[in-house]
Amino acid sequence: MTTTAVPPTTPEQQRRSWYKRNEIKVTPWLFLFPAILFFLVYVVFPILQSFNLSVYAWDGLGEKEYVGLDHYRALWDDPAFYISLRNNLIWLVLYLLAIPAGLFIALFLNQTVTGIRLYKSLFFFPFVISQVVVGLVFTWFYDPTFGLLNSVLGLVGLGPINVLGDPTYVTYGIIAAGLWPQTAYCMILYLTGLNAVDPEQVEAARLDGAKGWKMLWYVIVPQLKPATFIAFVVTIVGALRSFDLISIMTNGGPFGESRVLSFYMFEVALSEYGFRMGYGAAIAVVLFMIMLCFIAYFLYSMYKDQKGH
Amino acid sequence: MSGVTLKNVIKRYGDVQVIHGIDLEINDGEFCVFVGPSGCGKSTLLRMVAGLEETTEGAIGIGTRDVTGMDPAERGVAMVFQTYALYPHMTVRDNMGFGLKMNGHPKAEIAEKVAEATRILKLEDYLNRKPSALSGGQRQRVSIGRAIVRGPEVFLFDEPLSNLDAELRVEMRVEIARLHKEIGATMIYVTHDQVEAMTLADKIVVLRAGHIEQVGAPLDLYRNPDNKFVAGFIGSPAMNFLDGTIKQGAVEISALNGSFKLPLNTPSDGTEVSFGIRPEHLEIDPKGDTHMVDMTEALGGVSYAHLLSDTGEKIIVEERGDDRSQEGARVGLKFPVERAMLFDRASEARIR
Amino acid sequence: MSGVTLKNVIKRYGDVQVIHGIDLEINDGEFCVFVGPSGCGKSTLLRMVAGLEETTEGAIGIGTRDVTGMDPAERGVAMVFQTYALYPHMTVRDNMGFGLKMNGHPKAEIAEKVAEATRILKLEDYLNRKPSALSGGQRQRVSIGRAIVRGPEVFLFDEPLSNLDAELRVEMRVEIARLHKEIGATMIYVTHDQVEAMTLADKIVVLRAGHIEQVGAPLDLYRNPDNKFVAGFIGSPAMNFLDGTIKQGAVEISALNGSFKLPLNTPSDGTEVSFGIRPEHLEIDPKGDTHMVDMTEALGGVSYAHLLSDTGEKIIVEERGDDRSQEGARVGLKFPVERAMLFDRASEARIR
Amino acid sequence: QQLTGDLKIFSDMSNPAPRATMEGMAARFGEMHPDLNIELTIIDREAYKTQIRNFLTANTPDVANWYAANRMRPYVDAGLFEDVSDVWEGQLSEELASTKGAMTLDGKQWGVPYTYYQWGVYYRKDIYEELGLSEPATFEEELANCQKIVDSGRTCYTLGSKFLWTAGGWFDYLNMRTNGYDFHSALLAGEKKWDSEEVRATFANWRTLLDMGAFIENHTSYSYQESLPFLAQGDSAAILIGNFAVAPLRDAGLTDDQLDFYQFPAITEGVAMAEDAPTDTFHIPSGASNKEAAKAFLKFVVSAENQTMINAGDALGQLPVNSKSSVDDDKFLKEGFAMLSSNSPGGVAQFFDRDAPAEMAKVGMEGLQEFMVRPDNLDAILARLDKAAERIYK
Amino acid sequence: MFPKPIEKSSRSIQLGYQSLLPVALILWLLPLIAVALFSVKPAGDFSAGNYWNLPSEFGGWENYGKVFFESDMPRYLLNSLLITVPTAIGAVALSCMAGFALGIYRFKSNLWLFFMFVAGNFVPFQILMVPVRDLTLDLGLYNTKTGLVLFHIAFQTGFCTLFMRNFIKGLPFALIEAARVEGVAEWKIFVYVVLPLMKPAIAALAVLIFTFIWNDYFWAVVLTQGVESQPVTAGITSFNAQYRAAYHLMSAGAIVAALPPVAMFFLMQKHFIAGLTLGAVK
Ligand SMILES: Nc1ncnc2c1ncn2[C@@H]1O[C@H](COP(=O)(O)OP(=O)(O)OP(=O)(O)O)[C@@H](O)[C@H]1O
Ligand SMILES: Nc1ncnc2c1ncn2[C@@H]1O[C@H](COP(=O)(O)OP(=O)(O)OP(=O)(O)O)[C@@H](O)[C@H]1O
Ligand SMILES: [Mg+2]
Ligand SMILES: [Mg+2]
Repeated sequence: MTTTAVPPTTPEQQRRSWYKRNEIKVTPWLFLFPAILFFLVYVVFPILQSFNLSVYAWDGLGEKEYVGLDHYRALWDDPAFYISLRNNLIWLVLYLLAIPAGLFIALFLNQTVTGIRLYKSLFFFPFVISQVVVGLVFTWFYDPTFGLLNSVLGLVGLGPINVLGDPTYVTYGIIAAGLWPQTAYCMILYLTGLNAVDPEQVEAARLDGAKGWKMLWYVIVPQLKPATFIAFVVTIVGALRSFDLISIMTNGGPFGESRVLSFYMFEVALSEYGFRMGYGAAIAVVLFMIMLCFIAYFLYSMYKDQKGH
Repeated sequence: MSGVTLKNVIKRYGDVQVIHGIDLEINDGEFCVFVGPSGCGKSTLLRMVAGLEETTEGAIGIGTRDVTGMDPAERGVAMVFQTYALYPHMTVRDNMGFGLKMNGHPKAEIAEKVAEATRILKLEDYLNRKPSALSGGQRQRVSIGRAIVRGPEVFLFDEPLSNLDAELRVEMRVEIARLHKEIGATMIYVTHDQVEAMTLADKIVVLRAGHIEQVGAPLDLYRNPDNKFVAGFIGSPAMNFLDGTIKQGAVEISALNGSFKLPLNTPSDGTEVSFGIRPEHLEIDPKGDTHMVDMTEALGGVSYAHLLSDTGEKIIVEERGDDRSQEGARVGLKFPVERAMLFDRASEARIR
Repeated sequence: MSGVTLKNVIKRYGDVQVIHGIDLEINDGEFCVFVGPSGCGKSTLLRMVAGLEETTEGAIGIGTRDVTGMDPAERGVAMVFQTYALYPHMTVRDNMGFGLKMNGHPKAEIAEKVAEATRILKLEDYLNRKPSALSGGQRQRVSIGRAIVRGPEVFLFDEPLSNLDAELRVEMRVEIARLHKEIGATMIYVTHDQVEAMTLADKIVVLRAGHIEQVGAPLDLYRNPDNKFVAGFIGSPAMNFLDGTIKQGAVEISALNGSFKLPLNTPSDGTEVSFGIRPEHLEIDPKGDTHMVDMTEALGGVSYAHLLSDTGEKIIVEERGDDRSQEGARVGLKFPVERAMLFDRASEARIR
Repeated sequence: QQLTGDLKIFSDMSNPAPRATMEGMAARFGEMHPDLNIELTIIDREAYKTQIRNFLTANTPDVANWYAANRMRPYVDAGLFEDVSDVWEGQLSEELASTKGAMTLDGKQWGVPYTYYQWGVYYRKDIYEELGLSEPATFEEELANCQKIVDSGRTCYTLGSKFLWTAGGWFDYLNMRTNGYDFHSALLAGEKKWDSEEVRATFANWRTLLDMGAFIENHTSYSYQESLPFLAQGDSAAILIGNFAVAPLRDAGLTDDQLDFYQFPAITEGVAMAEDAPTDTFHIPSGASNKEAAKAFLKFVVSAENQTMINAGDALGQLPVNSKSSVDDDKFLKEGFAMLSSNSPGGVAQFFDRDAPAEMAKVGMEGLQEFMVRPDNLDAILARLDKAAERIYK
Repeated sequence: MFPKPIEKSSRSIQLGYQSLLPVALILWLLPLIAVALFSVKPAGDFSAGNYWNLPSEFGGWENYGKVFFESDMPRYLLNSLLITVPTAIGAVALSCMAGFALGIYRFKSNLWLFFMFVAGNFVPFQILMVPVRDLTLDLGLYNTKTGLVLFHIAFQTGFCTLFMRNFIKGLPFALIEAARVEGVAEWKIFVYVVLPLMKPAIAALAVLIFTFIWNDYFWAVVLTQGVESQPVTAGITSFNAQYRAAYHLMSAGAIVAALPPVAMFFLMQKHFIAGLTLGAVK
């Protein structure tokens, strides 16, 4: 091996400013600063504050009063809480129907005939519309006297069903309304997913004799895993956040039977007869805990992904 | 017998015709390689045989059956893709058995056939891995295994090695040759790679723009091309082509500063021809003074000297042995006239 | 003078050390090529010279300056990336002038330097195009142009040609050689490609797992490797290695069915050695009967015969000329003993 | 005196007629005080109920609408409403005597009323005539009427309970008629148990109506406005509601010949008749910046002349709170005024959700709605209400 | 491509598919079509019980006229615009910067910060409700568009940063290194190299945020009141309260409220779908 000598450092190096010398270390923090600031102030601290608030009783006007875990104890035997929790579970499970439904429509639309682009975007339409409007539309759709649903049911000699007024149907009725835009969302995810399906694998499978459902189940669906994953996440998030539809369509009723946790906490904390801030915060904490399972799952798979690369 | 017969096969995409009436006979057990420049229709033709592209006109036969309108799965073919096209969510074992499973074969039979293919391809250690845990070469081996398991009459390969790095490519090439020897099925193989085409093929089909330019055994094409295109396409580095004119029964080539009488049916005087000579058939005459050595590339056992004639035409010469020419030197050129070829400049047809 | 000096350079990623104390001197104006198997640290080393990776220990000097802690921009280096790394939203002209513009050079000066680089690289016609409207080769030329514009002391290339197809690669390789001749700057070049390394380099650095195995001129490495790794790595097809043992001052090689006395300092009896001989130095003796021709690969001007010795060892022999051996035949082997090399089997060091 | 500066008014009078009335009133006050800049913000009535908390603590107006009695207690307790006893001083106290009690907490007045209105049964006279029915005076008559109506293929009452409070109205009346005003107000003040003989009697009466199919079937799906068409189209014969419903019913095409009013009939003999007559109010937030102008505005609102004007049939169509003002020449107003002034010896209640604390009102009305859909759940509902009461009235 | 391209099937299947498409679409959009029809029906149709038949006459002018000239709708629309546009700009700006920092630089807490943004994106936002409302009150921003905008920016930053960071990560890192070797200052790299390349992502994200924010109802209810600052989603509910049972007007109002994001969606359709893909399926 050759031995070599490196010449000494030139004074030029010391002349540089501190920023110049640490540019790469400092720059990301400068760029991150505003986002982090906003995020801390409006998201992170409020979460902590909610935790804190849940051990106080506060009507939003007067002094806060420390009550320890009383709110959680009260939740424990609050029937409205259990109804909300039950409905949340129903939401979680049924909302997932948007995934196969979206897949089905995506498969139906994944063709290249003329005008298909327009069809695709029109099918996506419900997602663009505000849930407030969706809620209104479905309220009319379900209307027990003049609603289209009952008109149709009447034609075949059934009904009428008072979907939104009947505690047994109301949650399902709202979920059906929610499924409409959510299915559109899943559809678009799957359409993009289908675009990314490796055509050679499909061809290989055709050579292997896989057709129709077998092809779908054994070859296509596994390849759509990323799309399914995202669809799963957004659907779960959507199900747990569901508020607008309930608020518009039933306002939680009849007699609270269509509440979910997120609506219940709004009702408890900020609605006409509410203003039990601490109790609301306690509900929020419970909701957060449920969501945390999914967040953790999501972050974990992302973490694995990052490590993979 | 399960050869492949193409009869006046035509492919059109809308108005664009990409395959122009191809007739081809591939015998049972033959290893046939399609070569040609990018976009000439190699893949399209192969995929028509597989049934992945519809045949616009003409007929395709496999063995004694006319398969033109059949589904891919019914044709008795198996295909190996450039990108392997393994199912990423299945283990190696499941990948290989998938085709049989889809067609409802009993489990025991599948296991047996997979075991057999595994043995042939030495994949025993990887059976339970997913494709993502395999190297490129191993993946390609699995995809070949998947083809073997189905026991097809015809194997189709579309540039199976071009995603591998140089070393692996060599290794897999040898593997495929061995495989062909071992199972003896008919194989059709598309490649860009000279070396693969030359070493693997029983029969090379040279395609250009949807037409067959020439069909033949590798060394026949190398030694005896039908036209300038094939001559230039087969062999690396490519054949040198120099402009020449026929004068008095000899070829006058200004780039070589001379006139040569070749042992062939020299066309009439004044015909413009291309004179072709391969780099390995040229020899540098250090005492000559007709060419300038523009650059040399020494690769170890062999070097290539890039010569510049006084007319500005470039000529590549292969040099071996220990004496190599120096850049900047002026040299002469020698060649055995029987190695030279002559092509009609207009039609590009070989003049023999 | 603007050579590059590496002194005991070490790189660690966390606990993993990937560069193990490299000492290297690259002279002013030299064309130095790093080769080695994938993952051996070529790119890392190059990027350390560029300043894109921090140097964990040791010192790097360029010209008379110690640049170890400096920013990339201050080192006077320019880098050409495998993926070109052109700014897709800028025209060719803006791409080339971007660095100067950002550092506040006057417009006239930028225009002049860009014009100069454009001339050198013959890019005049493309100045107003965006990179997406260029072919791969043109893109790589622009990215070289961008490097030239800055007038660096050292050019760094990280596999600049590996994204190009075979033909273009040859063309660009010649271009880079010409460029080096024309501007005469120091260049460091990382490649996987044997041919590029052999033809471009003034000096090849063979790396393995973060260590330098050997440094030298291309043909020196080819002809006179220091160890088995370098011998096997340089040259294609690779050198044949056969197990042998020293017996009475000669090498006994069972695969060759004989004992050979080589013109070198034969080690003591009983030493286990590897006997190395390149395919092009072996010759088939059709009358012999020591080996079986397992397979032949005919590439036209040259073919490779894969022989199997009776011990099961494989040997590749290059054949030229018109007589090539037949598969399945039994043949003998000849070679000039002075071409053979001997390596210690344990240390892999060359025995001279 | 001349008022200057800004006067910020937040109002919940968002339905078309009240809105116009409010805007007119603000304009007239503005004309009286040309240097005063009046900013009127009208907020959706339902939304207002949740938003009042926010604007009382931040972004405070000078005058805000609200409701009397218990409904204003949280804000009084939190010190968010200004003590306006000085406005009441003098003759105003006399003129507003009938509502003074509802505005008084802890011996002070915290706002002024601007309107009140009777509740009662609004019915389709033409249908009653068609079936040969007359206004019932007792529950028995009522039930008999109802049976005939049901037999004719109609329902007796339309109802929109989506927003719950209409069910509260039904309970108020059934309970006040069954158990009397005192029991009712004690119950809502948390002094009586829900699971008691008395309350059960009330629910039993209610159940009688439910069992005979007196109410429209899908009331849970409708707001009160959405339930009006059933009356307008003759599918239902009557509605128990406040006088504010008259305007939309007239808009829907019912003439005074078709629509009529009667007092909710007596149930338990000997129990004095008591009525719901909710009072709507104006308050001055303690954070107001122009209290002088605000007080002047309050005085203006309750002045006899203004009361006459804003409660006229073409405006709010309700009852004026000032005894000096005249009741409009409207048959419903007259009938209501007469009823409240001479035929409600038992007392005047504000309304279920104004007499009970907000939280209790919510839980209570939910229970009432549930009862109407699932009368068999009564035991569970009562138990739940008592449990909630235990916590809320603590 | 899966399923098998229809153009490879028989003529009758192709025709069947072609005719099934519009039928399916009409069924799918039935609720919307109904609203559209409602909105052009004269009031009389409803009192006559003509809910689901075609309008007896075109009453659209009158209905929409009422919505535009006799209600606060225009005001609400303007509010929505004044909330949505600054939010989109703010969130995109913040997330471009944050995404750049997280996507380009390697530092210890990088992944954790990134996860913080991602997790924040998924929290049930109800948990923020009470504290954010108090914070907004304390800042004196209650019932102002600014308050709503600030919060939206902050909350959307989670999603946007996820999106931008992934996009920037997908850019060839060699571009950054090339610029560094050329001596370009880091902020100049951001401005001159990265930003121009992010145009498609910025467009996509801007459209996405536009629709998200335009359609927000929850926070509009929590943080604002009254016509001077509430967006149209909240406006439509008070509009409804005002015109309950006036289905023709409510429909017209609903359509007016839904129109801007729909228009945005159609204008920027390509970006929008690209945006979903970039942001989600990656
Ligand atoms: N779906 C298609 N529609 C229209 N033209 C097509 C289609 N597929 C292929 N082509 C055209 O057909 C010709 C042949 O394509 P093909 O893929 O067979 O070429 P190839 O020889 O395999 O090229 P390569 O070596 O690059 O793989 C090309 O010119 C291509 O542009
Ligand atoms: N950021 C990193 N963290 C940890 N290890 C790394 C990192 N970057 C590279 N390495 C390791 O350093 C070693 C050298 O990598 P390098 O990229 O220099 O190899 P190379 O010789 O350029 O390979 P190739 O020919 O494939 O480009 C590899 O083993 C690689 O795994
Ligand atoms: Mg191809
Ligand atoms: Mg590398």
